[in-house]
Amino acid sequence: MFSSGLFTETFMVHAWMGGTMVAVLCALVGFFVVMRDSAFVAHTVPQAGFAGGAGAVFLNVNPLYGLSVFAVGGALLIGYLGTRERNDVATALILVAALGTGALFLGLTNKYATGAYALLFGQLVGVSSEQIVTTAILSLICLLALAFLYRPLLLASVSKEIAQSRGIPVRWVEMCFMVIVGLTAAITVPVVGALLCFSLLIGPTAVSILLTSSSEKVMALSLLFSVLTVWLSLILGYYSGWPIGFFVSIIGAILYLAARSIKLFRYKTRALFPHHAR
Amino acid sequence: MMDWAAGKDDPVLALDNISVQFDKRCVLKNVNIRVYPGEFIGLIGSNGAGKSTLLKVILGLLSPTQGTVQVGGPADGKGERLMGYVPQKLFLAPDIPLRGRDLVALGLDGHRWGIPLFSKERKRRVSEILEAVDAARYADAPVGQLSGGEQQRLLIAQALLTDPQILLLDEPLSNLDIKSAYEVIQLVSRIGREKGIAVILVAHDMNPLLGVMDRVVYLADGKALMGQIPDVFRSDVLSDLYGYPVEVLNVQGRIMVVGGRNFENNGYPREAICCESNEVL
Amino acid sequence: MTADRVRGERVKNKRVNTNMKDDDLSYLKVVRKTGVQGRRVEGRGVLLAILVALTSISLLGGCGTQSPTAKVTPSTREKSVLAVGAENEYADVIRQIGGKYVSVTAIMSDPSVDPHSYEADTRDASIVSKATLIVQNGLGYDDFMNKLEAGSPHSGRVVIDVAQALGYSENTANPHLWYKPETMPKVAAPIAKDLERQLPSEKPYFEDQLTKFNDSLKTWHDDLNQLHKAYGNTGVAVTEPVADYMLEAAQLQVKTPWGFQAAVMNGTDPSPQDVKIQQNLLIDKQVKVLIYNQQAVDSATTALLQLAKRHGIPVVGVYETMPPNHTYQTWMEDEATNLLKALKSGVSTETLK
Amino acid sequence: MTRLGELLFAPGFFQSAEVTRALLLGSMVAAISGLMGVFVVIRGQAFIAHALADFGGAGAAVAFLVRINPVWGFLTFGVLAATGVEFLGKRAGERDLSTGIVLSVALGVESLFLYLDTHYTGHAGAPMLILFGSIFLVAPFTVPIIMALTVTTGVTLDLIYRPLLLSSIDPELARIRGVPVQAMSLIFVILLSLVVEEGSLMMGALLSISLLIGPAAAATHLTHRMGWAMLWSALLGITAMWMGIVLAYDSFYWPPAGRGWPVSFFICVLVLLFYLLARLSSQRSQVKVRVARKCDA
Repeated sequence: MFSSGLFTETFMVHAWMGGTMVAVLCALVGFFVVMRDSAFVAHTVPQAGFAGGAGAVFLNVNPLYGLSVFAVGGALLIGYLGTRERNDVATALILVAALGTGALFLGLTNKYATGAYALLFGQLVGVSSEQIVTTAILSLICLLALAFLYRPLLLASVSKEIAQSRGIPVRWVEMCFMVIVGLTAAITVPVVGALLCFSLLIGPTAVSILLTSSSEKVMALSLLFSVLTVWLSLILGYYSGWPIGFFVSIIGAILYLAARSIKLFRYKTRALFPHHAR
Repeated sequence: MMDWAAGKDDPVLALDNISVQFDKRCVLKNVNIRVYPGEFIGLIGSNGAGKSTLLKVILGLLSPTQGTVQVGGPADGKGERLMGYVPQKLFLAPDIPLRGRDLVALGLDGHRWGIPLFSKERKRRVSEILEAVDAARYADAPVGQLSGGEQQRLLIAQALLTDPQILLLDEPLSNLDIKSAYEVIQLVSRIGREKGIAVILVAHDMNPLLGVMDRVVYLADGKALMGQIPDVFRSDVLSDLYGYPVEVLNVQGRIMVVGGRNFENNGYPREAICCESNEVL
Repeated sequence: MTADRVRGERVKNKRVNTNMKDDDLSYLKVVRKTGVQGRRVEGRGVLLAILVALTSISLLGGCGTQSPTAKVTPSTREKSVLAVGAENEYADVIRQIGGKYVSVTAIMSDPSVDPHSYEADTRDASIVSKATLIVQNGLGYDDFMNKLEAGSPHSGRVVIDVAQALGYSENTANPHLWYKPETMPKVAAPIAKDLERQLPSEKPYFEDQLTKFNDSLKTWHDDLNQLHKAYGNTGVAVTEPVADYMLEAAQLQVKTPWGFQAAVMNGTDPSPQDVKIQQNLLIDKQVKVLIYNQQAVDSATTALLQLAKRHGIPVVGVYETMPPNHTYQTWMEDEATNLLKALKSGVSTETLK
Repeated sequence: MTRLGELLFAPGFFQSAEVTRALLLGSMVAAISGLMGVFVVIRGQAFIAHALADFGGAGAAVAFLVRINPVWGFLTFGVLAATGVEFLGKRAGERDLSTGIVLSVALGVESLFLYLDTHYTGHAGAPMLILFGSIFLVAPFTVPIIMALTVTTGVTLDLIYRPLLLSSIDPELARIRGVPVQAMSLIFVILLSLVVEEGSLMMGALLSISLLIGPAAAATHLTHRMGWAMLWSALLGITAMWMGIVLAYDSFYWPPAGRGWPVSFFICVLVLLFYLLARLSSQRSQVKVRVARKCDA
């Protein structure tokens, strides 16, 4: 069914590993991103990494360090500045400021610096084995931290007041979550790029919440969708030679539309039998 | 109504001489409140009277400038654990991935670190409490799509699962229609009585509470008065509290609190609270 | 685990086979990660346990049946070396040296590609993973090649990094090295060397081709000499530093400030002072020709082109990668000729046919 | 006096034609962005505003492939995507997520078309360059487009001002009063996409967004009256634009000498600064709570 290179070529093996890890991480972090209505943050944080990359090129250090510093720093700043109501404004301004700083670094660099742009795209077919190891370790750390924060974070996302009244250090929990988002971006962007990082954070959970409302099921479903999306994209990308990013976002969109129509259908049946629906 | 003071020497909540000052403005002045197990207390006051500040003090989210707060027995330091809190309203997107059941379960262990482990006990307690608040019907629907009254019930169930000695409800009635408001009050008072939980219910309108309240805390201008309804709603007492003449009128079996001096203000009283009651005071 | 160990052993065997005299290649960046992968996997076994679980399915599919990298050893492919040029001009040079004995792929391939936003796809990765000879520019111009190579480590692969081969430091500002007349001979020689290593029996052929290639550059060099003699020190304006090395070789004077060139190259906003200088170059006719990057036309470039036309200054479009229907030599010759035409008779040439 | 002038404005500032033009066009874009921005902020649509710029990038990539002027790609895609977001996310809570979905599709399409561009035509790269743009080097043909767009959006905004305001603040009330809230919302998003694409075209998506959101966000902290907020916002936007241009001009003589610092950087940072200052000035009440906590300890 599949030509053998799909699973045996070293770069494809690396792509499967890296892609799967990133898909798992993004699906779980994405659950909370959607829960907290932070789609914009998920878009911003990976992009803020660009400025870090540009800065690293300017200072002649490893772009990955720049990326990590700016992604985590940007996430923390958003967490610090953003209140619940005006979160989007703070996020937008942080994004703009980060990109502006990127422009400065690019502008001051004398040499060819478009490697900073390359950071935004990532290279799923160019993942080294060292990168696999770092990705694995950092993903594990992120997932453990997320598991540790799980219940308080969930409660704080539902109602800050209740969480505070229960003695949860809400501010601290939220900041930790922002660090997790920043780290996720720093892990994911070099593997699949800023665009896919964003798609994977938002897409699978957005699809899942249309199908079920139980937290656990949403998480399980989005994990499934996320991993499936990446795998399918890898297969399609391998045979067509088209960019994997395109497939990930298009599969995400198709899943989303499908889920929406399922929901619409269910809604109509529910209207006919109102008491059996739930 | 139950006899609130009989045989219960230890208050479950004691506020002594609480004052809160922001800059130079006094928001609360020497407030003294004692709440005993099983009581239903209405915390009544108009906007700006200091209700939310008092609430924050009780919850331990705000330390008062002066005075002491004691929750539970005298030696118990873990105030917040003994307090079930029901916020005014949830601000949730309609598609938030959370069922009513999940929300209620957070009452059980939402403050603990780590992932919840599946246990039958946990499931049983959640189902039990959902039955108790009569919310089992919509427990599997997304929280964001429920009505205000339905959300309110879930929040109450959530708060009850913390095994509180005090249930604190912040203006639960302000977003509800008359029928839901009535149901929520009945529910809370029934559960409070059954389990011996003290209920503090914040409201700016005391009408719906009159049948179930044991005592009332009346807040005006940062000052608080606590007592039974006939003791508080007296012209001399309230005049003293407001610092200007107020009259409590009994019109056809109803109580009206009418601001005295300001009748010249277009013929309307500046502040009037109209109380309805079956009891003749 | 098994699969990796098997691969590690095979890799070791292969090193014995391909062990060659490479003393004179010592100035090249020769990537030969022999056996490294096998050892690393064993060393970090604990850390990788999770990953192995994740990918066991995919590995199972492959380890028993087929060996991933053995497919393209020279002996199994009828004396054909699989080679990759990161940019198509380098691929073209490999093709010219290797002739029928190489199968060359350009990653940034025909017709033309802008490297600014290049993202490699699975086919590129697949080809890189199999190639035994790779030529890439370096200087951050084709960073994706490093990633692709790291993504599929390969023992017998020789990577010629042109910038390193020519001894440029990492801080070299202008990465468009192939416009420098002396670059390609210095690239062609190691290519020939490596091909000889891989196919020792065809050594005379490769040497012959190398000589032919070096000789064929003469026309272009002559054109540049002609430019130098007739128009040495003539002022020219550019948008990007694409063809700067060629202009320098002809001793034309690039009057555009470097700040402007770098800003356009990196896609940031040029400073107003630089813009003013650049525009005045055209308005006051301080330059005889405007040379622009045909492949990355943005609004800033458009504005300059219109200005140049208004003031009767000819424009010459140059290409960042080799245009279709050209070889490296004809491409360079054509651009030099176009430049000459523009200087001589004020004729604009925007595209190469 | 002259020396002070020279200190503030590096030599040649006022003689430079490109600076003059940048100031003029920039002020125009800053003003219209500032006015629109207030609505963006009170409607909580910063994410859409930002996403619109990215949609434009996808449009430009398509335009390159079919070889039409990228301006049209920009505008068409912006308007199309805006409409898509509007239809997908009808309720406020859904809007962020549906913006995200549409954005991710747009970016995916962009990456496909970039790929096709690079494989089938010689012209790519420009979509990347659109992030920063060059305000000092505006292609002459864009000037009339920018003017026309500014006038169009300005006039339309003026026409729908009151119903738009009402439906932004209280959609329920607006519906009762007979305002077609859905239509308002759609018209606004289309207007927004025009403003964003116009700004992106002239000086890059980055500056367009920062001028749209920053000054307006600062203005809403300074005053609670709509008219004043719009005035403040436009003024702050123009100020940031002017200061940014002056600084960018002067920075040519800063280290490393001969490399002007990009104007995008200055304007973005200034806008953030304005926002933070405005926030600080209106944040007294939160400081009070902290004081109260201290008293007890």
